[in-house]
Amino acid sequence: MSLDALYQEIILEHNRKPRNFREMPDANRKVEGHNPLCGDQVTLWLRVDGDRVVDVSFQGLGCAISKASASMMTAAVKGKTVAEAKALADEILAMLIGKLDVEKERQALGSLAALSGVSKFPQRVKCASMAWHALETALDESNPEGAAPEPAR
Amino acid sequence: MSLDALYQEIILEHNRKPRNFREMPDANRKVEGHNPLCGDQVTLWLRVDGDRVVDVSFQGLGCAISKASASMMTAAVKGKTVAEAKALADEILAMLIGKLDVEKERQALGSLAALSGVSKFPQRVKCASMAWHALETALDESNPEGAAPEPAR
Amino acid sequence: MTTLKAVAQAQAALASRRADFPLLVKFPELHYLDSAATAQKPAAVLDAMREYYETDYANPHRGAYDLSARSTERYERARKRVAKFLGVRDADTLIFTRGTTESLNLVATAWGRAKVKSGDEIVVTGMEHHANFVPWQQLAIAQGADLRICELTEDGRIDLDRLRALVTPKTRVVAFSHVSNALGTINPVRDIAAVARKVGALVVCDGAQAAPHLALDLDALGVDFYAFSGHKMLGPMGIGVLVGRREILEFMPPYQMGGDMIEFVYDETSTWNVLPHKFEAGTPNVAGAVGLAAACDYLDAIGMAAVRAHEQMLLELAHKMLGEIPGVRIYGPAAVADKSGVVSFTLEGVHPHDLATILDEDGVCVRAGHHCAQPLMRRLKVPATARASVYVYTTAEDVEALGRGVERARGMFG
Amino acid sequence: MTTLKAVAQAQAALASRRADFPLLVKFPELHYLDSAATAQKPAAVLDAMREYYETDYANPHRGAYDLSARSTERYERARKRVAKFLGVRDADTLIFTRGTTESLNLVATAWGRAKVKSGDEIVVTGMEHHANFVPWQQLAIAQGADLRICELTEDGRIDLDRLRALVTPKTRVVAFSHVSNALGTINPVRDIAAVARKVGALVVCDGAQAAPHLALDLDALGVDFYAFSGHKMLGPMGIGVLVGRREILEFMPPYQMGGDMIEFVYDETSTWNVLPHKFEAGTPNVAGAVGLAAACDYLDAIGMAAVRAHEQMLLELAHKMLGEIPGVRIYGPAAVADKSGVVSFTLEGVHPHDLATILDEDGVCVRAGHHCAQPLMRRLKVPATARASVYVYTTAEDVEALGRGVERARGMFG
Ligand SMILES: Cc1ncc(COP(=O)(O)O)c(C=O)c1O
Ligand SMILES: Cc1ncc(COP(=O)(O)O)c(C=O)c1O
Ligand code: FES
Ligand code: FES
Repeated sequence: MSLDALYQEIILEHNRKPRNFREMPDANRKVEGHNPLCGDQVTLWLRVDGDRVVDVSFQGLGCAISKASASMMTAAVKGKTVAEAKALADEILAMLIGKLDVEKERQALGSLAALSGVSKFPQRVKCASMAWHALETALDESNPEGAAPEPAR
Repeated sequence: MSLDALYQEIILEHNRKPRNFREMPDANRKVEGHNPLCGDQVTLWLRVDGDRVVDVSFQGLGCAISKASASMMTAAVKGKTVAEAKALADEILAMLIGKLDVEKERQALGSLAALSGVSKFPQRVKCASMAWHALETALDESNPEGAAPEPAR
Repeated sequence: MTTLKAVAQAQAALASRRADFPLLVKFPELHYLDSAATAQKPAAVLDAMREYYETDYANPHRGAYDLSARSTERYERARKRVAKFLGVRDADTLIFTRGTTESLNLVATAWGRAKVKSGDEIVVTGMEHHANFVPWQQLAIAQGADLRICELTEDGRIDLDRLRALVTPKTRVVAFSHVSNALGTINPVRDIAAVARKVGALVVCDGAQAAPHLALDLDALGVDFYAFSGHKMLGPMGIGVLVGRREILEFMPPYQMGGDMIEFVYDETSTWNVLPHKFEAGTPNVAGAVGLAAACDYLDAIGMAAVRAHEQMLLELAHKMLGEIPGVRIYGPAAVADKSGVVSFTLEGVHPHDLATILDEDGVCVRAGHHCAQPLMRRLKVPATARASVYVYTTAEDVEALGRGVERARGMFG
Repeated sequence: MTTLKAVAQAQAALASRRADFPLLVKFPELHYLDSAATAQKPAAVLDAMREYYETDYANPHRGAYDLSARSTERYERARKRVAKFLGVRDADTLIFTRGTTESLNLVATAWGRAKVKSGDEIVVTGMEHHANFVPWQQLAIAQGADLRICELTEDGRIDLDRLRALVTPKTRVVAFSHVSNALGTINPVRDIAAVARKVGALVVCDGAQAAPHLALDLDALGVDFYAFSGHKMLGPMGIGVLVGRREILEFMPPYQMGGDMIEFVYDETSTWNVLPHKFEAGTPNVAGAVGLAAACDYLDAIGMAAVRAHEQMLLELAHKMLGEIPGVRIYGPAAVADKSGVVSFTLEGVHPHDLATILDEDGVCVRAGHHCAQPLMRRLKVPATARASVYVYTTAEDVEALGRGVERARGMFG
């Protein structure tokens, strides 16, 4: 499997300059994700207003794949409705394990398609999925983990 | 290895009619021997008078080899001095693991030579040695096990 | 005609099957009748392990490279294969261990130390192998619990009436064997499990003698834990299985601690990995798992129904031949249909060890002794029995050689 | 001249040695640098196991027939062979286990639960593998004892001054590794043992990374327990060793219970078999022991001094190559003479897992992660490192490929 498919330029670029890489003091959702295979962790903050994700940010130590995936995720999700964000997470998680027809969806995926190379590296799938799993948890209203530990403010 | 060397007629005969197969109420030594490989056990009684073994008897459940060996042992040891009995036990235990020149000692061994076939059946050595180990314990004055639990009477 | 043809076909299949077992090919005059102690190995099992070592060998789970990923994949594929063989849908509840003994110790220690308290009761049966007896006995001693032993019927079955009387609301565990290694008795697992379940007791089943011989549908069996060894079912040494109910495994503390079974290790405390890893500390025996999976392939290719039919035919023959010899006494159920794999017997006037030695001269391998079931021997009031046991490669000729040998021993000692 | 000739001879020997390893022959473009996780197998080891399965296979200890006696003999011969390799004169104090993890859990459980009481202290070091850390941590929690962690020097050694300060008359155990799997540090076993012995503490040494690489004279090492795994020293998976001091093993309660380890099993209590059987419950992994003995033969034929010299040469090369790459940081002792087998490093700006993935494309297999040593990683203040590790079959070309790959990664991420 070609390394270039995994470390596409856009991935390396997001790794170098991750978007929304900051704490969010006024978040109303905060979730910790972690990758048991390596011990790396990500913290995800969301501000959800009504049915819309108005802000997303993250921090954490991890590999290029995990950092780029989290960064691209924040950029893609910001401004989406909760339902849209959930649907996107489903789609990307399917893509990461090779269960999505990337060619057919390339238009819709946009730059997120760059993450599809991960599906050929089973040991690295968890790296890319970590942030998206954290997003799912954060968006799940029934999940107490989703609530920010300190109320916003 | 030939079975006939193991189950010599004299062994089968001792198995059928073991000598000194009885309890001994007036014993002054009593020892339990056992074979951990099979769980079989032998009880050995001795009456030692001064430096002489004046009576020996045994009981127990065991295979033909163990029974014949015990029976032949009691017959051989009765009337011997403690020192003679100890020397004999040493000799027989060496013979059972093939560490004795049986041909050279055949005269001295007498019918006990029949036990030498056991040395070719490693799984059965413990059967034949059980009674002799018990004898050693019974003759070892320093060993508290040697003393009969109920004083002679 | 059709039956005759079927018999002829079965015989041809058996002849070609024996060719799969290198040791049996190397020693054609050997009558190996100790399969309950351990089974001989088909070349397919040995080949599978070698192929793994030569093609995909690395430490699984840990590497960040392809070879290690392949090793992981071999390991998890083996787990799924064995789970399928057993009728276990949730493969992550299948834990690879070293064997039945480790599997049962795992339960008695990790579950037992956490859940059994002073005054509780633990029920085992009078026919258990030491591996399913001593861990419970020692647990009872350590926790101040009461070990209760369910007595057997005259013909060596678990007495269900006595079991019902023995199991009380204080009973925390009922541990029993699916098939007795010393008698061959097939126990009514579902009935026993129902008795235990009624009082909320844990149901632990020792399947060491069942998994190799009977078609299993573990998910439907109603037990909480099921244990067996690979080496008794054509697999390699050093690998075994414990299947547990997920809810119980998830609550239980781990057994051994080390690599792979942790999530985070802090200086003062640690957290545990998910199933099955939580119970698989250290580098796993991937080669063993691969070999066991190959054994499952081999058995499924024969078909467990055919395995059973073949063994039933051999047991019928053994009961018949031995039954005709004066002085022979067979232990356990009289009806072969109630048994699996084993004929346990004594010959009057001949100690079982002498019998085994005499049989060995004719190449007939049987085990003599207490069969790691001293509590049962006391109940049978014999110090030992001789045991002949059969498997997929056993022939009628093997059983006939046994019969001839027992006759010969009778002659020698007569 | 003579040195050049010696080098040429060593190279020729290495080339022919690689031909002994079927996996390396099958994948000539592979640069396997993860031997600290597990070692590849020479054909001789695989052959020995197969030959045992095909010639002498039966359940040992139990059968009353010749095949079983042969199997027993193979097992006990393997025990003696491994004991000789280690410099252990009393072979019955060598217990076969599943691996290092089981060996250490055995000690922490069987010895620990009996001897460690509330208020006692247990000392481990900051560089331990989870297998020699978590069992002691959990023992401390269970018994109400105090786990004390000896901190390390800047260059990744056990700080003997701190150790002396940490060990008190309340210390019951000092557990440490002979060689660190994450740093390669060779620890001064005798000095550490002396500190422990002074206060009467049990000395437990994890030899998982030492037994494969260093000539051992265990009887002279001054430790009470020594543990290692077969699979890291060319042996098969599923077999390991625990060597213990006889007086301690004899007093200790057993660990697992079942067949072979008992003497008598009564309804209410049991008595135990003699050493080594008391600690080997259940059907032993004879094939694994036979394979491990064959591995000892293989290593002794090379000579452990030659093994060490070869590895030192490779470590020198690795330190030199990696040291020249900007942004590379090597952890552990700077002098190769103080290390064995392992180079642990990071490349600035590149996560070790990315590095490993990039190296893998060139067939360079290294491990990335916490190396089952999270407490150490916290102390090093890195989440992970990359680790390259060498063994008898590793070539200079393997190490050069590593250097090239790290350069390439630097370019990609630069
Ligand atoms: C130092 C050390 N201790 C213990 C272990 C655990 O060995 P195993 O996984 O073979 O039980 C390892 C290897 O993983 C090790 O390197
Ligand atoms: C019924 C039963 N339980 C447990 C065991 C123990 O199995 P192992 O020795 O493979 O751990 C055996 C076989 O020896 C057995 O027959
Ligand atoms: S390696 Fe840890 S998240 Fe990728
Ligand atoms: S078989 Fe038990 S003493 Fe011979």
